[in-house]
Amino acid sequence: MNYRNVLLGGVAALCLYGPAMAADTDVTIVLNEELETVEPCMSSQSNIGRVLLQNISETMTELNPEDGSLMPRLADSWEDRGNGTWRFHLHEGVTFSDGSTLDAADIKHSIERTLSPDLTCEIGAKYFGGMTITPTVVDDLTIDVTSDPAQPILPLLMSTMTIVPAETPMEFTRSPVGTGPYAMTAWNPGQNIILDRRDDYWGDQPAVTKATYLFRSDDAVRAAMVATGEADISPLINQIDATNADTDFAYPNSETTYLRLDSSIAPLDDIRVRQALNMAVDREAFLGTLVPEDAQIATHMTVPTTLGADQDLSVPAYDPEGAKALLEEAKADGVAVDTEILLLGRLGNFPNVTEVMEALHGMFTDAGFNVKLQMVEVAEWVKYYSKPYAAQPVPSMVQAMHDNNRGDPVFSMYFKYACEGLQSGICDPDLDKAIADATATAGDGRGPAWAKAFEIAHDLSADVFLFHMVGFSRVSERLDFIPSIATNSELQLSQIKFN
Amino acid sequence: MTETQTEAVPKTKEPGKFITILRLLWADKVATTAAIFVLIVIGCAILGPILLDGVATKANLRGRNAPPFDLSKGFLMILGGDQLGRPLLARIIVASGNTIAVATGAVVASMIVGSSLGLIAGYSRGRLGQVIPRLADVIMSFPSLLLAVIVLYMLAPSVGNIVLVLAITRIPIYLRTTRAEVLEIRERMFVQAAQVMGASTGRIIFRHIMPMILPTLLTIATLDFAFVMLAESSLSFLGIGIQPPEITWGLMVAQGRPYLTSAWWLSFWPGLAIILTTLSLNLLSNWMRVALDPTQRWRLEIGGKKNG
Amino acid sequence: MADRDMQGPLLQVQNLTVTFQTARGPVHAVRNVSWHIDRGEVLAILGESGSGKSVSASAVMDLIDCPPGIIETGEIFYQGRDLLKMSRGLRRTINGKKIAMIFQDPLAHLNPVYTVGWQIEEAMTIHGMAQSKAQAETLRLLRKVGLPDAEVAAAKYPHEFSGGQRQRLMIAMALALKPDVLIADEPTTALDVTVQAQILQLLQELQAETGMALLIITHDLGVVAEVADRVVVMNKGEIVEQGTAAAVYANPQHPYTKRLMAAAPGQGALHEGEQSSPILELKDLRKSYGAFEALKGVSYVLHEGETLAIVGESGSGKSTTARLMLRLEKATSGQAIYKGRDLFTLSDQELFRMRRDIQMVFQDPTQSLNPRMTVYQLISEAWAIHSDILPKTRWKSRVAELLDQVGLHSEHMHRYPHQFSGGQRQRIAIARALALEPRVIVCDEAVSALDVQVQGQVIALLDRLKAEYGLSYIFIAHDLPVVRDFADRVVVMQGGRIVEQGPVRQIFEHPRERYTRDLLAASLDPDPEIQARRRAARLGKEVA
Amino acid sequence: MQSFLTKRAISSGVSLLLLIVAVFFLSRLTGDPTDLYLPVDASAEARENFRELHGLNDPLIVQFGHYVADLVRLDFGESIRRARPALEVVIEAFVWTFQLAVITMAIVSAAAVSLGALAAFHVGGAFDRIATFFSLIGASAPDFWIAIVAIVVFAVGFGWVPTSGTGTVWHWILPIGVLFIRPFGLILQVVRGSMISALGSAYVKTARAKGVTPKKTIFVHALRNAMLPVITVIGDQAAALLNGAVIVETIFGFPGVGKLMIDSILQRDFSVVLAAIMVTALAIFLMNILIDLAYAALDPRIRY
Repeated sequence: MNYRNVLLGGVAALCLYGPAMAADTDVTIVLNEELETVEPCMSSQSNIGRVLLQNISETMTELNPEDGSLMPRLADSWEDRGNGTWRFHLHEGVTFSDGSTLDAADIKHSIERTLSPDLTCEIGAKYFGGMTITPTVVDDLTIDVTSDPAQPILPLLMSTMTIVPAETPMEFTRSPVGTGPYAMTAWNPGQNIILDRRDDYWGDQPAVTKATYLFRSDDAVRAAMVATGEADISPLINQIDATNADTDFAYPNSETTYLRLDSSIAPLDDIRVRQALNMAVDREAFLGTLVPEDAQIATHMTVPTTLGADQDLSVPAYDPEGAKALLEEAKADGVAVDTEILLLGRLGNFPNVTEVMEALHGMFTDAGFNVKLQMVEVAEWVKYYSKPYAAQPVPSMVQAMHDNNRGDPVFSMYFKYACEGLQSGICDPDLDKAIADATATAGDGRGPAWAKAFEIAHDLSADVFLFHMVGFSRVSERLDFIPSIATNSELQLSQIKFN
Repeated sequence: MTETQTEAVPKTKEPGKFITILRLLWADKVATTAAIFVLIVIGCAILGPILLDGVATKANLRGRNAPPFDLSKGFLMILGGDQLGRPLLARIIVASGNTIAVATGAVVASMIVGSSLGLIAGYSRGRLGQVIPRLADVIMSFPSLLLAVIVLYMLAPSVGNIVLVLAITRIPIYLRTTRAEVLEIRERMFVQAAQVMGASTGRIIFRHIMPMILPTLLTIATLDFAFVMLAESSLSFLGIGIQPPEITWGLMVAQGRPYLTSAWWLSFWPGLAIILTTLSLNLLSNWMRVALDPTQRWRLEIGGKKNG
Repeated sequence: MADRDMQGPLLQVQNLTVTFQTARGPVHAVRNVSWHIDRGEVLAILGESGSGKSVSASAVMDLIDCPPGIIETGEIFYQGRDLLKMSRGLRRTINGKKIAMIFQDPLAHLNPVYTVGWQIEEAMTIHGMAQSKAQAETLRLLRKVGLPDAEVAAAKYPHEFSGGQRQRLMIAMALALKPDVLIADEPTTALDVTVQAQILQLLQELQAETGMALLIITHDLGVVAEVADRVVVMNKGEIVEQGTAAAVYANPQHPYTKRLMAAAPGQGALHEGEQSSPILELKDLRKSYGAFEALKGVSYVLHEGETLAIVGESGSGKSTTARLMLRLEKATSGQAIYKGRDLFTLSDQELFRMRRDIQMVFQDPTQSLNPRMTVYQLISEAWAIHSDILPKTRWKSRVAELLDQVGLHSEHMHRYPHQFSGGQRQRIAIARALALEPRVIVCDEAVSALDVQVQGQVIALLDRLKAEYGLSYIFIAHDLPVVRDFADRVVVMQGGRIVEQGPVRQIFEHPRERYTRDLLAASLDPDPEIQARRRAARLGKEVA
Repeated sequence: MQSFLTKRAISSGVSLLLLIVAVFFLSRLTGDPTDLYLPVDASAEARENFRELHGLNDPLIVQFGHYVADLVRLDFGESIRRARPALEVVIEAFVWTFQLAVITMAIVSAAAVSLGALAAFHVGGAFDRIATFFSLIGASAPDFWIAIVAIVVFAVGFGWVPTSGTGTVWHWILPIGVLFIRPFGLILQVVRGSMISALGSAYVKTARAKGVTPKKTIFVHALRNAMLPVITVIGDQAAALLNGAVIVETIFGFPGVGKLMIDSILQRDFSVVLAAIMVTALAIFLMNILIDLAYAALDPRIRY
């Protein structure tokens, strides 16, 4: 026995380890950021969602990304019992990956846990702010959920609520247990997360037996990994790298980019100035250049598949001369149109954001505005974007990207347009009323109610809307999987088939 | 050398300092080329922003990523267009202004502060001599990225503040070098000779010690110049450096990086500018190390023909 | 072995010309140099710095680097074969084995990071000796060159030995393979006189034992007188004279040799100083570095207008007294009374004024002159510091005057120190000291680094200035013949104490203390005959 | 030796303490993690609740007091983002960084020292010029640029190595290759300079007079003497690597402490930042001791 043999043997073993063990039904998915936690109540964060949502942790209801309708998942059915109370009937025979059976107590615990102040779960903070939710167990398979104030879309909200066993402690878990078709079998922080298919899943057996998640923050690397066979799916690649029609798919990602105008400060308090800003932007020029060709020019805060957002509104045509004329007019009325306006961009917000902002800066300047561009990281950006503003009040246009993949504008409109909305740059009584009305409206009237709110915001030129964005995924040719709007927040392994 | 010294002082007239330096430079052709390149860059840095600023910032989205070596779009597009259709050549020239300003500012500031502290630390035998090196240790182990975030968050990501960040992180280099040299030089005989004459501390430091350290500091500064340019570029890559609409070479490389496979010229030309400039500075610094050292200088003085 | 005599000398250098590329163009380091050496013979190459005396030896050992050195012409025959035509590999088998070399400054020439045992062993193992045998041989050699405790010594590093011991180590290493020729390049320079005598004696003994040829390269006439059979005198790269040591000394032919012999110190008239009033008085001066006592109570008096020499070997504390007096270091205790004031208790303000009165000339002008200042700046700095001495408008003319006084030209004012020779630099240093118009000048080994002739000139200059300005000197030196020629009174120091002090004639002709007598006996006389007599006396004593 | 270690520990301890104080207070100037942690739509109550939960409402000095009190009990605090002990997170990452640093420095040192020594032996020769030129070019290129080009060429183009990640020895080749370039050029230059002066020294002359072969003269007599300044530079470079190679770690998806540090800084996860600084500072302190020991081992004149 000599050292050299041992050493060579070791090296050989190391080389063989890894790629050689992959089976035909295994997939490798490369995400853009490492998961900081694997806590189900955090799965509204896109990367946590892509691993956990509906793979490990399921929800009572599920949103159909194609038509915005609501589908049953853990709950077979639900009904409105008035006064803000909804009753959910659970599917029978569902088991958690730890072997226990799903019952109403688990749902109750999950809701309480998600909304607990001791945990600061993102799902709680993001979807259930400003309301009180009270779960009441009726029997093992029936639960009443009451909200105050009443929520016409409570079943929709429940499509975000991940369900964990009643035994889950009130702290972030490192070994998530859920009812989904997969269970987490390994988590090597910094390296990978491995999910294995459960044999005792209550629903249909999916094709994928094992999924390995890797994390690479560099766009080009993620794209290259699918090309070299090191990964099968990269849910997010840069549009620049999406060059292979066979593997690269564009999908609307429910994100809307816009410039939030602060209309409380001169000269942005003048509607003509805001209109002029809208006219100064040559939106067409971006498409197919800095912004993917499949992106849509936005007229609303939410994507067209959202309730009430399917109506025909339009953005003003590109008209720098018209913008100048409007400015002159405002100037004649004593509006300080020469004031420097801060154009604030958020670094890394979407691919090419810096270039887009540079181009916008150029367009505004061409139309006669005095605009100063500043690109900042998120911590500073928030100081300008969200109330209470930590930054000095200056006339500003804050670039932002809003994501509403829940199908209902309620998640957007209050925050962005109500006087009290945290990111609202406008305060208009009519608009406030329209939002409040629509929020409280249930049933068929809800769509037209939102459409009205959209229209008021549009007529006020409250923002400079840019695009409903698309994302790009690269999927290995050995898989039968087409990314959809849902890919932005989840990646259901059960939807992946093999060619 | 002592073997060949003669008692008689050579009668030849010594040429002026500047001429001597030029002659020494000419003896090293590689260094001469490097010096000329650096001069061109400095020229661009001073004149570029004045002459070309308008051209370099004029976006043309429909003509983006225009390939290089195509003269039909005008001379400025010879290196191609960038992701907004702006001529790369013009942008590189304009960006040299900020790039050189950042590098020069950071190097000069850190050299002045660092070497002053180093002088004090090296010359004072009291508590300061103990405390200042600790300060250097603290700066050395303070994560430079955190420093960048602190400064850029509290102030703004402007050229001046980038200079501040980079200057602070480079202070220890000068501090440590100066201190080590002072510790050695202050024991030299000619310093004692000055003491015997009654020279004040200030005089000893500025007339006797400083001129001895200066060549070493200049050599380090030249190398550091290159380092700072690369560091600035890395900050841009990580998104905590200079931000548009300001431009630097580092930022251009960082912004062009995603296009590496589709439009290589976006990051290649500014990258080349960085490489050539740092390379020139490194070569110049190598030359300076020889030219400033009397025991090495003969290599240049005799070796014009064979000893580049 | 037998056929060597037929082929001529053991080692012969013929018509050797070596050129070095320098900043000022090519310089002929040696030109047409020829010499030879035989078994059992001691040949000395005598020359001043810059004479090229070491170059031919370097050529023999293949130590000339190319560039900057080029051997242009010549042959070097060793046992009839031309070394210069051999391959480098072949020459390596001769180096160390057949021809070995030792150098000046053994500390620098021994590798600091290996034990001396390893280094001596290596000299043998590279020429094929087995490790175990080389180890035993190393211990034998160490004993042979007189190092006590050979096993312990072999495991030590060069810096743990004294200067004399290190030269013994070098000799042990060189003699490891019993070479035919040993080249000793300034083997005793910078060693104390008593140690020098021991090393030379060791070399002579070893030569007598092995019958090797010994080539000594030196600038010291005393060394030539002590050991050489024949001498080659070199000047400016050429041989000016050669012959037996006695003949060359007694009857030099070439003008250069004549000048050289005449400049040898220790031959002039002794000063007969008359007593004047004291100007500076040291009282019970003590200095400790931690537990080590460098000065153990030193007291002496300097009188107005006299030259007081302080002699002693390294470590005797002779320089420390001067450094304390000038407040370059702090005395542990004691007083230095100058004009009735204790120098050690002066305030900064008073000290500043006192600086004008007491100046210093250091040993090595290369280091004591700031290399980045011109002569003008160096000298006028005195007036920049003490602005009341001279208005700025007169600086230039005064610098010219001072340069003139120390024997330099006023047009040298704008040159830098490195453009001058060693002697000229020391003159600049003297001019700088004079610029403050001092009363006392401390000369710390001020002429030790200079060549004999230059030494004589500088001493003469100092003597003249003393008369012109009414100066007093404290002259610190280890070189007794120079002291003999220059001093009025002498203080002999050893181990931080004064052994003996008195007028120069008393110390040199009637030394009272044994240490003084040993010191004088170890000092070499340039006359081979005198050295031969002393040698005989020594041998006689040993026999007795 | 013992007193030397004590002295070093005290002075490093003082520096570390100053560093912690500086980082603690300065980093809080960069804003509140609340805004970054919670979604922008989070209500004011949720924000307040979060601040209360993580003690962010206390005055800074009180927060610092708590931190130090915990630190004394070796509790480095909890990572806000990861809901795990900060030290655990840091150690996990540091192991990777440590391996990367050690392997890279071993390769760099071996290559730079041997090639630098050879370059010094024939100053101005072809080998010297080529080595100098390429080491300079390598040291002049932005490393993220090199990294991406390396991936495009070697992983995607030739398919010789994986693009990124960890797992097999092949995964290490690109990151190490990219990290190699800059220290290699720097150390090579130092080795070269130091060797030139060592080869010109008196003891080398002695060795030549003894008949020692050129190879042995370079690698036995001169190199060991020339190593002291080289070791200093190697130490500096190793320290830089131990602090994390942010760019390489980011691009190659290497879960090291550099990436962790930048992420935590951007997310204002202060406990992790502080723990990372302390862990790396300790590692660098230990490494400096090793370097001092190496000095002593190489040069018998140095004793502590």
